[in-house]
Amino acid sequence: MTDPCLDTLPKLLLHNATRWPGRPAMREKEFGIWNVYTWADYRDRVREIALGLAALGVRRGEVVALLGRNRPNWVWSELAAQALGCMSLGIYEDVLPVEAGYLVGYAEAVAIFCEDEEQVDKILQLGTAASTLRWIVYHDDRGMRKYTDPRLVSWDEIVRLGRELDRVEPDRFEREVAAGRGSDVAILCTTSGTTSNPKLAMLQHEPFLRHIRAYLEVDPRGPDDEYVSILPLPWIMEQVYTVAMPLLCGIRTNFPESAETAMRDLREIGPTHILLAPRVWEQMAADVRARILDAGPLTRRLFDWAVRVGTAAVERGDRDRLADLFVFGALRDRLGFARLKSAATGGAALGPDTFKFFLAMGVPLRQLYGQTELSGAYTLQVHDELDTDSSGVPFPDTEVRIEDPDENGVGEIVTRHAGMFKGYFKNEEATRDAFTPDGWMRTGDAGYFDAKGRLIVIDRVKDIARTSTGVRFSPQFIENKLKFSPYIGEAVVLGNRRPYVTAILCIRYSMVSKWAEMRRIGYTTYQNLATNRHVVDLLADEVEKVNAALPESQRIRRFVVLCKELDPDDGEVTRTRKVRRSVIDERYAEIIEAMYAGRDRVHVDAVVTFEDGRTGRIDADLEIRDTSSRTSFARAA
Amino acid sequence: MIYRETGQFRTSYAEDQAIFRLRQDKIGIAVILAIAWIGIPFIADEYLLRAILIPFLILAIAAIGLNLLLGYCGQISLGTGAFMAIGAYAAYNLALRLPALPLLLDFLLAGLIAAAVGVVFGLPSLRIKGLYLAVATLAAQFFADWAFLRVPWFTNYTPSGSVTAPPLDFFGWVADTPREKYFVCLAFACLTALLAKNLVRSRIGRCWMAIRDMDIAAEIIGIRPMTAKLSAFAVSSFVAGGAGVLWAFVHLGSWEPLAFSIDMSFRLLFMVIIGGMGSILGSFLGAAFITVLPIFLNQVPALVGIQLSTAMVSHLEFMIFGTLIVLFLIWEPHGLARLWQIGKEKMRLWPFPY
Amino acid sequence: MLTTAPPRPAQPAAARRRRAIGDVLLAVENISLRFGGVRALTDVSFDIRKGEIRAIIGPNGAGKSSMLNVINGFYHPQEGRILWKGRARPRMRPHEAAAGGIARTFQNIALFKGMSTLDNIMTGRILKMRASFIEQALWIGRGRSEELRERAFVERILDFLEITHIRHSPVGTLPYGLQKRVELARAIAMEPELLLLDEPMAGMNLEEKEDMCRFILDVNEEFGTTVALIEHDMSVVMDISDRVVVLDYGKLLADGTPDQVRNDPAVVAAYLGVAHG
Amino acid sequence: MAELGPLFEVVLGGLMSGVLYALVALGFVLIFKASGVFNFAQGAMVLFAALSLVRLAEWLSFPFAFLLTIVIMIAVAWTIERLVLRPLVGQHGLILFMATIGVTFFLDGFGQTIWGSNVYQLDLGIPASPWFLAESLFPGGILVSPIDVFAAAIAGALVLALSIFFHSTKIGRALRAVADDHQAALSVGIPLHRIWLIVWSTAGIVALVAGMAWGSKLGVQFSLSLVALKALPVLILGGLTSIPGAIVGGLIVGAGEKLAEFYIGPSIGGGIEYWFAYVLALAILLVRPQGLFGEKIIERV
Repeated sequence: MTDPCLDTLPKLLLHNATRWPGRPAMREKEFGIWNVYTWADYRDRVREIALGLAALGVRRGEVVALLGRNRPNWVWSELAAQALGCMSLGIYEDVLPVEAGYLVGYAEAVAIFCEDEEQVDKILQLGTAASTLRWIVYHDDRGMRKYTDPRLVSWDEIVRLGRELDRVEPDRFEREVAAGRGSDVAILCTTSGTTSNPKLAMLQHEPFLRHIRAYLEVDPRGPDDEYVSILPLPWIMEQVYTVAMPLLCGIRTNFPESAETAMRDLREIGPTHILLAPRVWEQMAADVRARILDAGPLTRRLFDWAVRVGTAAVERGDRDRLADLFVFGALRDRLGFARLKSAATGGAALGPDTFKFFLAMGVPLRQLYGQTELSGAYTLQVHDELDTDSSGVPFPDTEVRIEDPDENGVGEIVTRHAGMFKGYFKNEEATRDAFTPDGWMRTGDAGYFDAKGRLIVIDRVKDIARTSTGVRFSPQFIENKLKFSPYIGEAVVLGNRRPYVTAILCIRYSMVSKWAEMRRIGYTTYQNLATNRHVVDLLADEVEKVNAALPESQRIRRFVVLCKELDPDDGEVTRTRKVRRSVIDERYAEIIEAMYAGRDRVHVDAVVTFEDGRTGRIDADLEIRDTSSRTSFARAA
Repeated sequence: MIYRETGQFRTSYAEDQAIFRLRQDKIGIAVILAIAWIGIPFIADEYLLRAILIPFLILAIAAIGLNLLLGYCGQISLGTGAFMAIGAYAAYNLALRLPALPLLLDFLLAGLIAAAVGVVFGLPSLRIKGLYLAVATLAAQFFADWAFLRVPWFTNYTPSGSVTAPPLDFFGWVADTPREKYFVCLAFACLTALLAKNLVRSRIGRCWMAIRDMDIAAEIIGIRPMTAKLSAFAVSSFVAGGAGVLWAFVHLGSWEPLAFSIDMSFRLLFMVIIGGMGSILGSFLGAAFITVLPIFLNQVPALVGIQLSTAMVSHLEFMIFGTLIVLFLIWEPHGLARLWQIGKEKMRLWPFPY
Repeated sequence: MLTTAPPRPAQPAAARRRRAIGDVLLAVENISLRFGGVRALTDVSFDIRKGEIRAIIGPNGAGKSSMLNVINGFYHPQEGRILWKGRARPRMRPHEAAAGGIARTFQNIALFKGMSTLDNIMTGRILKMRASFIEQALWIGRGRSEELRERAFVERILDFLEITHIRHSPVGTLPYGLQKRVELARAIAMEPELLLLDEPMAGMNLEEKEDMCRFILDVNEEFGTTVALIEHDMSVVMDISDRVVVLDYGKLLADGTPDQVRNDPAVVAAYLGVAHG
Repeated sequence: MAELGPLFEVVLGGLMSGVLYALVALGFVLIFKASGVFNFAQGAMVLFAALSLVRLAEWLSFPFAFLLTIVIMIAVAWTIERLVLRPLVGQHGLILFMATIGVTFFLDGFGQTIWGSNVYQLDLGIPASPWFLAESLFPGGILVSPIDVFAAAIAGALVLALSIFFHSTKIGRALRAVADDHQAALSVGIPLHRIWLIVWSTAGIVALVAGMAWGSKLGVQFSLSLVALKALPVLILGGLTSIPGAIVGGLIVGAGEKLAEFYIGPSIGGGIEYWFAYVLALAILLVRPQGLFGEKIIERV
């Protein structure tokens, strides 16, 4: 079992700092170069901030919130709070003030670390909603001169307080860390559930770490490996990859300079391990194909040949040496994947076509599956077995069961492992509902085990749709297929309790605008492009391609191209871009009715939220198109 | 294809400001230096050394000198041949009249004298620009031609005006075989390239490029146009003077003023334009091209069987140079260096186009 | 959500004024400037105080740019003088004005097309570099240390103006808005006491204008740089400037706070184009 | 009075050769005034024209050879405009200047490839023996070669024709507009490329005339193209954009050179006429950067 004195994250930090003081733990690209922080630096920064918080009167068991983009000081602040026995609460950086207000109020956070003026602005707007907040610590002091709120504390100020306290009580930090117990709650992690207000899952130190150790058994990594942190830190999987794993195995974490230069910075590092969301993989695949489209004819033909040969090889379970030598070797280097040992995708299902595309390219991609409440992922595809549609095999410490399976074994997935969450913060009732009577956690996903014992996740249980004619289909599965097309940015498949399957599509603006320019099609705004007849024709062809790969009964009969993007600020998708079907059904009911009423036009009047939270309106006439299978269905019916 | 840049990150500004940042480039330059220092001397025969490599290296040095002035500072000069002549005769007279001085000191002083003269002829560039400046540098060319022909003191009163260089002994080591002369030239070429590259990427280089791109904008950020232009003239003439010394002492052995006539100035101008204005590598590429072309013109027709008289070859040479100048100015004003850069960029990006 | 959000109103100048305005930094006394027969400026006098944002406005051809060129040393006035920190300034060349702490940007961008963004801004640092010729040639001593020190300084400015992502791209390929920002970065890199901006927001869209306003305000607040800017967009002038000079046909029409100037009848007449006498 | 004789003779000789420089300089001014291009290849055109005329005159009657050479020069002008200038419209002056250096070398090589490169005598039927003027004033009179007088006459006629052409005709005004800004002229609808063709052809003909004058004086040989280099100081003195300036500049250089050679030359080794013109031009440049007659270059900031 784990060494008793290493049962909390801060203790691991101290242990590593003594074991590898000079070895680099983190790097951040800032001002044009990569600044290196060794394990000793990591510990010293955490020590200063922890003692600073203590000097400010933050006590054990209170909640400290963190709001900002992925930077080393984010992780230091988290560890500092945990060192004092507090609970850390990560808030997504692009959150609207009202959402931040709810989280801080609900969690009764006493202190919050804000990255810069923009985040401080959001908190100061809350007024009474954030009454429990005693301190607001800001890191970047640019433009802070004009704020006079007494709760504001600059980063240098808190460090000064920390150093002062360190002088007065030299052993205070070690004492606080030692006081920490494995059972203390370390992290309050927001569940990216698709319901309205997110719940906070309580993750305790020791169980959380024990589960991550199991993860490392299945997907090992060491102190010489490199990881680049791209996905938002409040997400459970980023907490696992960027906070927990380095403490356990010493892997080095690298923070890019900015969101725009993230992929370029990733290439400079050449990571051995990365974790990206399906949306990022899909965008990258579309970007690769778009740039190849612009390359010379010879390169294009060579690339198409390589993809064809590579995909065929992947289906056979191995890799094509020749394609690798001529094309994919160079391609991996250009994307920064040359040194990848294992790349993970999680948070939502990744379409099999995108999956095969990257496997063919030689990227060791593996699907994860898990929930926030279960300390993140708990199933992973086995490395050497190349399968593109399963979520792999459960970890050694995890048991997975299918609850009341139907005729072909499909039912709700329930899971249990020792590293589970303690429950939802201040929400006993929700905690009880989450568990089955015998203590297994309901995941709310439908799936089944295939012959080789691999878990196949189909869709959310309540999203498994059944048409009025009894045809069962998974909207997410079809949506992923639609999103593989470079021109479709987002798709919502409908059909539950309806006669047939239909879809609402959103164009992928970057690709479609380039496609329009190449054909001299004039357009002005997103809305103007999305409602253009030629664009709708283009998407019609894409839908036909997807329909060809679907069983007859599940084919999309009718679709419409929406005049705006689905956006988290409008609540239509979660922060990690998972579709909120209830919101879509309610907000675009008019469109759905029009489609099923057989009309070919519909007027839509949608509300749009801008970056700073103020709203505007869009109204447009949308064309509803039939696909070829619609006519055949009509004939059959 | 060969460029694998994944995993090359820099943790300090020193690394980021290095001349060769990419590992592949570091390997590339190491290989080139190895070939130059170890490979060529032992496999190249005497003809190759004497007829191609030594003139190429010396002309490359002179081309770097002109490139600093024309490519980096934007001041045209048709008088580089004159500054080479001044360097050569200054070194000759120093060696003759002050034999105590070590040869290297003669080279250095010769370069400084050429630099001083360069500044004098650079003075007009302060008030006049572009084309008028070309005239001022032409004046230098004709003045030097005349001086070394008509003022016997320079040529130590020899009747024909031709003089012979003293033996090349650098502190005892005498370079007389073609291979040793090759090493001397190579050493100076590498040194000049390094110094020029360092100048160009530090303050003075940026001042020159500012003057070249937009002298009004340069003035408002504190650059004194006078010092910037004169420093460019001085450095350019110093390097040209040094090249002149090498051309006379190492390549020719004995020479008369005609060796540094206006033809030399035009050939250097071609090297900089075809090679690539504003690029140290361009100076080497240009020098190689202009040195090899005439030899190529002599050999190839013979192989193909057409017998060309030497006069015809020189006419052809003129025509080809003329055509190439026009072609490069239209098609790629930054010359071979830019083509090299585009090729390298393609290799770094393949299979992507951008 | 839509990409172009409606503009957020910048806080009114008075409310955000944190930095105290000091005494007179530059005084322009009875300046008259003529090109042959053309009378560009006639008897113009006004002053610019330390730490303030001074706007110079007026219809086209009112002599605004000429005024800037006189302060900057490009044009030498026939009459009148300029006092810099109280002392009369001799006939100054632009590079002497630069050394004296006056930086400027141009209406139509004056960038070095042959260089990258980083090199352009590093060129702004040459007054701060003392390395001798030999040190630069051999890349030793100050030749090397100054390069690295200035590179770090310039990186802070790149971060300050949020143009770190175009650090190595040649300026010729940048869009108009970014080129303006690089020129501003180069001027700031000189750590000037007085920054002359010649229509910094000309030809910019709404979002770029808002960014540029923010940057000018930040430069004034964070570095304490006095700013004199020529601008046509009245809403910008009224928002960010402390005092305004109005020129018309080369003569001083009005001088005062934005509100005073806004309701000054002479200014309204000049702008609404009432026929002149 | 007597010792003034040689002075007059030297000055008159200088003025005469100055006229020949002016003839070459005219070609430069013509092209610069109309297209803003400092045509370094003017010297090569002079050589090429003279060479063509001489060689053609060998097996054709002289007037016919003269006409054919004019046609050839127009063809040369057309090629230069079409292949070199059109792609470089709007480029920086330095780039165009270097392009003309390329053209110079091409013309030299091409000319000598076709017409051979040895020296040919050009006989224009002008009596070779020198005339003697004003014997009464000076003993033995002043020696003047008829060729110089002939050249001076032609130069005078050409200057008159060109200045009228530039100032009063429609095309002349268009030429001046073109010189200021290629793109602006194009946008206004001035047929830039046709205008350039006219200008370069005229310059070709001026080059022919200059070639004839020089050829008959020195013989047609390669060094003729180096004469062009001597025309540069003339341009500097006269200013790049004024035709009268070219003539006056030529005269000053011609006279100055001969005087300097005559008086200062012997004391410092002789042959200074080669560079004296440049030093003279530079001295004036430092005082008046735009030359004696050129327009003041105003740098609009």
